[in-house]
Amino acid sequence: MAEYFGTAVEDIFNTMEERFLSEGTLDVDVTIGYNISGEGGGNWKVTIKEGTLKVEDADGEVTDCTAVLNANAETFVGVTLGKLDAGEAFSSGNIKVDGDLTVLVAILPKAFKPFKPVIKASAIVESVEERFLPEKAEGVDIKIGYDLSGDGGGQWTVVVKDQTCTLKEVLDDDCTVIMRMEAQVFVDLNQGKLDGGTAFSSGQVKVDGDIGVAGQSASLFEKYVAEGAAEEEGEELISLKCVPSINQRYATGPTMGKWFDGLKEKKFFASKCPQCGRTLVPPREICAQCRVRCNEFVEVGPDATVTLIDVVYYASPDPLTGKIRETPYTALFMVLDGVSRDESFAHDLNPKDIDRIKPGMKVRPVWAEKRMGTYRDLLYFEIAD
Amino acid sequence: MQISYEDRKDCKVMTGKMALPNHYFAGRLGSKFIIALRDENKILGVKCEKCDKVFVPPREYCERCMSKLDECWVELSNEGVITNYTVVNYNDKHLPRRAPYILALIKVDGADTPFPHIVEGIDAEDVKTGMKVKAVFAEETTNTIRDLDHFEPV
Amino acid sequence: MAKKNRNVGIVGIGQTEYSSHKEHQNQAEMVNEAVRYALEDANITLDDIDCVLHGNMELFEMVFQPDMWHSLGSGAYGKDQFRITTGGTTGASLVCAADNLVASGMYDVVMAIGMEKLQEGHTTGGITNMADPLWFRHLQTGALTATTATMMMDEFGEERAKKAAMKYRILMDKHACLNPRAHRRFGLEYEQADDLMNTSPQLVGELRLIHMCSQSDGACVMIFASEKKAKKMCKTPVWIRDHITVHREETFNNFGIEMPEMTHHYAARKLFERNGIKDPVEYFDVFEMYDPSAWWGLDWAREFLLLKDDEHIKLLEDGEFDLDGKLPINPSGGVTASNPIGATAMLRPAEAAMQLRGDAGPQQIKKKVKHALASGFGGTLWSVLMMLEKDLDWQEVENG
Amino acid sequence: MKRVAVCAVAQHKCDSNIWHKRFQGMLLDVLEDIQKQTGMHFSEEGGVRSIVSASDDVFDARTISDNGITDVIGAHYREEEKMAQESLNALGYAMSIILSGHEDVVYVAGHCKESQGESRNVCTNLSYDPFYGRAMGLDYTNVAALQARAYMEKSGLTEEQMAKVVVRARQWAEKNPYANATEQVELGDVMYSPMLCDPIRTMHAYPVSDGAVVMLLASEERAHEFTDNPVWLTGFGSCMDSYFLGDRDLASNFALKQAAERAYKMAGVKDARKEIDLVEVMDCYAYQQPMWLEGLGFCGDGEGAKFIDEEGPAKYNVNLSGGMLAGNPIMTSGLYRMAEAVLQLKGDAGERQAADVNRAIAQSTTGGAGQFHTVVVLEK
Repeated sequence: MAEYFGTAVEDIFNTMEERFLSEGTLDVDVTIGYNISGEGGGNWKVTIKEGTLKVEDADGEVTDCTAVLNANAETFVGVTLGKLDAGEAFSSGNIKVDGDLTVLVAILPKAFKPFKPVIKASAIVESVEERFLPEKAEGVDIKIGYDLSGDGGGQWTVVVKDQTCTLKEVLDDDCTVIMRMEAQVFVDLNQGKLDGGTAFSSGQVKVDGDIGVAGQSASLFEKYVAEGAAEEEGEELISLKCVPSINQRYATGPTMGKWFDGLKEKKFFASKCPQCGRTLVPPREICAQCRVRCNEFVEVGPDATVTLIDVVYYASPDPLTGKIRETPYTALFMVLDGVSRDESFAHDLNPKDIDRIKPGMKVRPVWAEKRMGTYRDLLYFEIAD
Repeated sequence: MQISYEDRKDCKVMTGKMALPNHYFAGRLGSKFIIALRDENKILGVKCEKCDKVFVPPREYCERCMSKLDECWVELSNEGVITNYTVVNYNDKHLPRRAPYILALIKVDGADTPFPHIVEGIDAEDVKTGMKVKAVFAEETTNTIRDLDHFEPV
Repeated sequence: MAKKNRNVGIVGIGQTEYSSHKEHQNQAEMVNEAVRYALEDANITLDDIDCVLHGNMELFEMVFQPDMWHSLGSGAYGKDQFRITTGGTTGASLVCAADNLVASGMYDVVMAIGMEKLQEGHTTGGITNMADPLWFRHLQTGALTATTATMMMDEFGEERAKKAAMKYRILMDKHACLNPRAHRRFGLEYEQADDLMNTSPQLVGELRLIHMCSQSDGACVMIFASEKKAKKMCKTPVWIRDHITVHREETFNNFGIEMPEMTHHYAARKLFERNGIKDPVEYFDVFEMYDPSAWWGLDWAREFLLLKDDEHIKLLEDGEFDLDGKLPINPSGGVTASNPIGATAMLRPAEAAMQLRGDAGPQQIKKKVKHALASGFGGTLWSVLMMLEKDLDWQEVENG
Repeated sequence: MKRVAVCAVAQHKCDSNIWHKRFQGMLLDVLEDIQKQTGMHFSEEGGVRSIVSASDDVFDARTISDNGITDVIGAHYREEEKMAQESLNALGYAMSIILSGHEDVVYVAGHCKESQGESRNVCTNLSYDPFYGRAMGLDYTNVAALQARAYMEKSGLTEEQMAKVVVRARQWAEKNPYANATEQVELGDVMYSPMLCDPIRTMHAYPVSDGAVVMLLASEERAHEFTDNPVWLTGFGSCMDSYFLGDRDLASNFALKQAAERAYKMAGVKDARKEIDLVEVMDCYAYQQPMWLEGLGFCGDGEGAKFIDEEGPAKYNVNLSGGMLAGNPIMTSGLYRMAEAVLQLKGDAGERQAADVNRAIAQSTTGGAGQFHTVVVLEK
């Protein structure tokens, strides 16, 4: 099976089950399509619905999902292992996404534990010759037998003699010691996840022959590091995550105070410049052009004419809650009835009008039921047909 | 209609919050200093050969002669002397202890510069400049200088 | 405007690499790295510096008065110091401030530091906090808008506008690939344009991920000296001829029926008027423009160079903005390649000055570079525009 | 060296809770005040084209907070640069804009609302590095307390002398329409007020304050267009001390002495005691008044305590505005000091007017325990 950075594309999908974080996806209902081209690639469809996960092999190209990711095998594995910069792969088009980008950026990190490269027992044993430490094997003349069952298992003999080490693909019967165990137990022992003593005493490891040699054999080899795993950094670099937070009391002053009073009565108040007649929405204390205080208020709108439309496909997660605004949504730039010619106002559009809205159309405000004189009183604008 | 300024009836106050997530990095020198506190319960300083001074906490360059300091580490004693102190008598969200607590400048033996830390195990009235204190290290790490939890009288 | 009191030369430039992986340095150490490079470049020591300028955008790193802590790296100990911040234009404002301070005679040698360590903060959250907390902050989600893209597609047709914006972006990437300090270097080819136009993820309208500026960490430091000292210190000082800053009112409310004159256009008109520059495209040999996105970069070329209709697009299409064109834009790769926000607006005059000195590196323009234009952008369409010269041939000033 | 004129100043009354105005509202009030005084305008030909603002994003809780005030300081289609530092530094920079010949007229505007954030100590704690300073909860109050002890041990400053400083500040504040804390206190009230951060008592600390100050500067040639009673800015100097508290002798006044030396040199002042008629110092805490006066050269090292007993502050017209102890915001105190000095030199200080004031200085500080100082010299 083709491997990139020591990991096959398949390993990533096979470990999705054990890496799944259901508590992170209780309010999620998405389907993600993966079309991975190149050697070792394939098509998968992943469904995450209220804390449950379903990973299916798809025979052909996967299309109708919340988001579909297309990439070649090497880029996909490289980005998943963190060996390639996701931002660059995205920007340069090596990874293409159809549909809702925010699913990948915000939901996936919460749905899965980061992928750790799958370490196979066979990979550990087959690398004994490179990891052999001759200086540690002075006067050592032993044959170590491995009989590992299960996925990635197999039978081998490691011959250590005259400070040399050779690996045989077969289990000799005249070994100094033979160790029999599940392949995964052998991996956990080697990676330090499982303590030798407990593994032996709990019967997970059976040793035939010289038990002393079994314990001592580990010191003859350098620690195995999975090729895909991020290399151990030279030195530990300390960092501190925190959220400095300062509560604020924002004054509205009379001008913005009048604006919020207006919202409570479903009205838009603009401050009017006594010198140039410009109407400012939301109202401001001063006309920036004439540098003159604007005490006078006029009621404007409520309807407006759309001048420009921004359809927003990507909303960055809220820095504190991580919540993402449902996309796509539309921001409207509009001229409220009765305002001066160069003053525009901006607010959201009712999502149901997203396909019909065009510059030049008339729109009207939609108000919240209960209004308290805050920004929440004005929900959005909709087409006034 | 006009705004009224005198009776301020149109004026309101909207509560809000300014808060953003931050992820600070101590840098190579800072990490070595904090790891020494955390893992070996040791206080390290850096020495400027030219000025013949040992600085705590460590910094990459000597401010006076701009020579690089990141190779000459010095292991310092866990005991030192209070060179200055105050008794913090107010409470606030950023303070490490409830009031009243003692914030002091402590020069550990072997260092030329004191650094600020907390003194416990003594009443505020009895603290005096010049007192000998020793370091008490924290159980839980916080990745900051508070891996040294506080100083207490010797 | 009164005559300049004395001339000011750029004698030292120092830049760190721009990346988003500076876990090995804290903020003061990153500043110090750029300070050391600048002192080396100017071939002087900290003792020669009279005054230090510091600038960044506090809420990205959430440090109050960071110049106090950064004095560990900025070398401000025992010196005069100012801290000037104007949002995105901070770097350019620092250069203008340094020019004013040295020209005034109050200081002979001034060092300006622009820095940002976005990795330690939250960029989008920081930018969203720019808006008024009572109203606009609840509408805004970061600084992304496609109004310029929409207006350009209306004016020049969708196809031509989208192709031009993508050609501009790929041109910037080609320049960035020559710049060893640039943060993002994709190695894009013009053949990829059509594909990228449709596949690069859509952010807002036709503003796509590929068009957007990056988020980088890094610091840029420049050293300025009075004419007499500059000539003694450095073989090729770069002279600051003139600069102008134009701000706009608090709100983005200029999308009504009549659009007001763009601040960039106003700045260019005023600056060129008072310096007798008739045709900027002819006069300048390089333009380092603060282009936060490919759309804005292309649109603003028309504003800054006082062009009309589609002249700016023709210049792009005819390759006049390339390194060997009539007026190369952003040999450094521009803001889409590196964007350490506090330093970004200083990168522009810094890279322009290196072009004038002839030591800009692989991205050095081949033909003679005597006159440079550099711009800064920030706030609600704020603009800083400055003119740099290779020779002191525009104004005789006795007490240099 | 050409000269720069301060044509006029306008101060907003300081108060501990200006809840009924945005900071834009405060700035608009003082803009109208100074427009009335000087006929100042913003036209492209001959009007104000360059503005230096002074504020801080953390206290304003807003990124690029000078973007919020662009309209009310007249910066629409004009040049504006923000001094994100103590406001007195904005004076030095504005001075350079005029002396460099870049512009002839500069409008300086500083504001700060300490009551908007939940606590000013939380804000100043953010000035420290996250791993050593912030983790120890350092802020400008408890760090000042460390300096107070160091200075008291060096100069022998007593509780009673500190109380005298506060009582005197309140006496002068009562005559200052712009001061915040004006109710009179006795020595005993101060000496037995609860301990805030030993040895600083609650009455030793300046009250939480909101405020704004604006000034109009002009070149020597054009000052007459705006005033017939200009005050001349003749000296400016500032200086930075070390960041780590341990690297400094907290009672040494290292930075203030250097800043004062440079400002005096530029203004041609040889001996402060003989040549300066009025002093405005930024005394955030009572111990700082005698200490800063030592740094400025009005008494010898360690003699600040004696100086208080010898009525030194009265002799040299120190803080006739009531000073920082009467309550000004942290980022704008420098401009409040400047404003008093300008009014005194113009002879417009009303009840507080001192006799024949020809040369005055204003001092301000920022950073923990006076890490950074700024001094400005003004003359009639």
